[in-house]
Amino acid sequence: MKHYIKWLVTCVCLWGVVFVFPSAGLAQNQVPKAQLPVLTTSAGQSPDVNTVNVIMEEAGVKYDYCDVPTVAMLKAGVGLGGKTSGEGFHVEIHSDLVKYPKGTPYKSIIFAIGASLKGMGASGLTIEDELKRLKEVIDYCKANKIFIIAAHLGGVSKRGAPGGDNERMIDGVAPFSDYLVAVEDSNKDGRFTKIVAEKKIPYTEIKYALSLVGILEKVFE
Amino acid sequence: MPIIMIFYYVICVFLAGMLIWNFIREKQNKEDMLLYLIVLIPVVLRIFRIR
Amino acid sequence: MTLQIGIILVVMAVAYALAQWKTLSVEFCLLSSAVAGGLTGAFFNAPPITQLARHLVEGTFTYLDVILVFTTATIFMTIVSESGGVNYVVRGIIKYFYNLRIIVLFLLMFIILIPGALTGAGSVSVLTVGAPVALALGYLGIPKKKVAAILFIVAGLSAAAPPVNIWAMIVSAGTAIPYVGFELPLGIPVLLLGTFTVLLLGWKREKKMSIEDVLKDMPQVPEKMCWWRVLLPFLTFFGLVVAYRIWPFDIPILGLPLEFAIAAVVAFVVSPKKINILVLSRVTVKRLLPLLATMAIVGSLQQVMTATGVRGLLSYAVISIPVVLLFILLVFIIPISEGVLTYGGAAIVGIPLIWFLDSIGLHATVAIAGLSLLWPLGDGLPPTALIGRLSVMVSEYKGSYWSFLKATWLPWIVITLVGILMVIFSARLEFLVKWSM
Amino acid sequence: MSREWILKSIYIVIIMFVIIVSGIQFYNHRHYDVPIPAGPGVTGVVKLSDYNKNLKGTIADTNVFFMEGKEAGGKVLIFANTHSNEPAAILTALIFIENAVVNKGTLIIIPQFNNSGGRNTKPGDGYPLYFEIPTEWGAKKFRMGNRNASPLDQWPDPDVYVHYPDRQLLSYLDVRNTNRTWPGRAKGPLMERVTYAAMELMKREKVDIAVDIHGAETMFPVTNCIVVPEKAMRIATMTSLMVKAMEGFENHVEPSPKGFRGLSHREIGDFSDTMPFLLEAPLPFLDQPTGPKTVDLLLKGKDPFLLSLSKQKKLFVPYDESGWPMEKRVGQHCSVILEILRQFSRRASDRAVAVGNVPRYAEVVKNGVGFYYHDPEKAKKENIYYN
Repeated sequence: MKHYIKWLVTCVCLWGVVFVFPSAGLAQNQVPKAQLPVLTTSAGQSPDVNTVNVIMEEAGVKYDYCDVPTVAMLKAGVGLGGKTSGEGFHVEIHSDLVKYPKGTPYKSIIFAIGASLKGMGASGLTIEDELKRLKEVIDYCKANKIFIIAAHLGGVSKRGAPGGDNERMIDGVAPFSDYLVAVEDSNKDGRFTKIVAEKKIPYTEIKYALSLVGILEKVFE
Repeated sequence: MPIIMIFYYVICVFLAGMLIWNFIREKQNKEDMLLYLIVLIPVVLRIFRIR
Repeated sequence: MTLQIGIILVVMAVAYALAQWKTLSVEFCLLSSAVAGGLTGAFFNAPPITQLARHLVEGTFTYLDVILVFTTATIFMTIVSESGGVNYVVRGIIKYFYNLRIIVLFLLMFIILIPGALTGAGSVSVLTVGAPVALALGYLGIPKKKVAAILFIVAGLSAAAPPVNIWAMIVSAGTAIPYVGFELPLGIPVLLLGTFTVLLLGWKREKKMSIEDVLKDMPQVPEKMCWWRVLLPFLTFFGLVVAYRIWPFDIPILGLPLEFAIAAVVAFVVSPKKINILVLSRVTVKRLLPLLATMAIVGSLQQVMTATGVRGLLSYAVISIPVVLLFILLVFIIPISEGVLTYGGAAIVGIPLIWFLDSIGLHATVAIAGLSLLWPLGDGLPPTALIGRLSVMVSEYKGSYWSFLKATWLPWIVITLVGILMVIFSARLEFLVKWSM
Repeated sequence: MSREWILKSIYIVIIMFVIIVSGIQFYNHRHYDVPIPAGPGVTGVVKLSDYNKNLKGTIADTNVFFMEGKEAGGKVLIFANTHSNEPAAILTALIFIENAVVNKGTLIIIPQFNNSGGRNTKPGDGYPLYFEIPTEWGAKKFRMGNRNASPLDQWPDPDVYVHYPDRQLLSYLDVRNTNRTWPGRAKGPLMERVTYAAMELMKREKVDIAVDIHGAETMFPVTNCIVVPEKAMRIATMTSLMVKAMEGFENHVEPSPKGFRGLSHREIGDFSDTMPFLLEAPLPFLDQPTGPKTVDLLLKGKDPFLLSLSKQKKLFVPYDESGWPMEKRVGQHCSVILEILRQFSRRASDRAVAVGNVPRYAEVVKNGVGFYYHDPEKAKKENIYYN
């Protein structure tokens, strides 16, 4: 009996984390709406993109994923032009192919911001390569009205001194996003608050990365 | 015990023998006398399968 | 706590200095330091006094396998030497290549590089092939001081050379990095630096003798000695080492001491001269005593330093140095850590250092390769001076140890520069790792 | 007696004294067994050698506790002390063995995976031989062990270890490291036999999840995390998100590198249908730059040098004056394991595993680890197992 009570409490708490905490943030800041199909990707090749993917699954949002997509792949739309995973290169296609057949242009893209020297090394990229690639992808998205969501979920470990790898990734993506989400720990110095104020970007700050589940459910409702 | 390991104990016994022989023969050098025994410590404990 | 550890460190240093002042041997100085450090630590209950004997004894096990390698390798080589094999080889090299200096120097360099490269121990190089190579270099008109210097530097490089580099293995195992991709980052610098060293120190012929005079001057070899009698024991040893690489899952692990022991038995059997193996072994162990005792006592010292926190304090001091200064100080830190603790230095300084360097974007494998060019230099530094002392011993150089060490200054600086630059530019040299795999 | 022999006799007496004193301590340490009272969930105890007869009669053979639930479901293997110098592992395993009630599925627990390594300490590293965990009925004494097996049980080492079957070269030390010898061989070196037996166990018992519990230095980038291959990534990520949100502690996910062979999180996934998870909790005791290697450091994880390095941002975990006490490490392991089981069960309801009566992080931190251990004196003799 004790066991079941414990789980009941756990489930109630989980519900609170997923739905109530983010809603508190949203009271001041309405969640914008984005459309499918959506591509998830990394800005800096840290494992945080796995977190975004898992959150997408939890939120029940179908997505395609590529850690290092090029403009050509983005142009190819859903299915990413039939590319398959290889060394230092990952592709997953989960989009609803009935609703969005292969080749359908993406309407949204989610960047998980966070630099990992190891991750970039595994993909054969330097920081400069990664920033150049991101700029090209972002330029394409802007030109083709693809909705850009940027998420910084790594907290303090994915922040650093000005000019550091993580900060350059933030500069490369966050100011160009159409919607920015960051966990509380990532924004301790107000870095993201400043960016969104300057650029007038809708912003949600969450206590835990898990809260992104509820947000993404709303964004892609 | 695997046969290779037995050979290692034989090597240890051989080394211990040489150290003891040298220790007994050493007449002059007081430092060397002690050094033979110090080197002997791990060899003896290994031979007796203590460490 | 820093004060407590500081006191222990001072007591250890004073004990070492006092022992040295009393003109005790290096081994006794190290032992005094370990015991004094342990007793002072016990005063602070770190470690408890009841555990002190156990710590001192446990430490002696740190390098037990190295002790066995030293013993069996030296007995093996002494048998080959006693049988006349060493003189036979040297005579052959001089006879055929005396006037082709570059070839002879290259040949001798490779002869020193191979045993150390295969076993990971430069001392094995000196112990197995050091004597004949020293003789040959002597006949080429190179003074003993420079012969000892060549042996020391090239034997050190042999330990760093692939396929087996013990420093790299200790750091790889400690930092959870596979021991792969080291062939080119280690092989290329070792070959270049080895060539540079033998040419620099060995090119000048300081004493000119005609080949006839040299051959007349050389010790005679037993009549029945022939090439297969020399070659067979070495082929047995290298055959066993290589066999495990080729068929690792079909043959049992023999380990270096047994491989040397088997080769020694072969050398004994094929020797044209009757050898009293027991007396030979006893004399060899007597000759090796300073080295064996150093290995046992350095283990104890390392254990006491860890149990008392001294090791941690030193490690902390190194890690706390700002990056730029660290790169400069590595030039001293790495060889000194080896000089004091032999392989222990790789664990204490190497492991946290590599994690740190990795976190600032340097390439771990290349950085380990760069550092492991510096570690063997420490094998010439007191108190332990493992390879340095052996090099002086087999080359029969009678001058002071420092005068020998001074003769190594230029290769020392060049090796240091190459090592440090490899660490600093490790990320750009990553291709060497990729090409190795 | 000549002067020479008087001196020699003095030397002999000193050395004999040192050998005997330390020899007795080494012998007692190697032969000390930790009593484990089997809890209500334990339904059977077998030996690892039942899965590889080549382990029979060797010191590497070890107990395997089976805890079968009332309802059929999935199977989970938890193994601790792969590295016996990372003791939060065995402490966590014992909490499960002594307390867990399995409602669905089966738990299989090996508390002392590298039994040879658990009876040996690391020369040169100044470990204490034992540590004690305070409980309500007195102190429970454990052996401090080593990362690698004892050379008394596996000797010699090769000059370089060639990993089976990939032929990747590893350090010579790793031939005795049961987190480098996976997947192992039936008749290979002793530690390969141990990992082979565990692979056999997972295959024969159709184990769904394997959890390998470890501890790691605070200066090691792969610490305070769950290391998983791709096939276990989703469950690990959800686990990490959940424990952060629900229980307030960090435990990030690290991908298992494909190019590094012999590790449980790589080989178990590649050579069986089981999903491996390797748990790392910070273990300041193992860091190089620490003060004396005392029991206190092992249990409390407080160290001034690490604190200073933390301020210099040179550690990979948050570290303050409170250190990293054992309760936090064990509590983390308990919670992470329970959460992995829950996440797995959500995804594969037919193979679900439901476990009760195991404390979570906050409870272990509040009550201490010893709170969950039972007095072997009061347990039935036939219910006590020695490891």
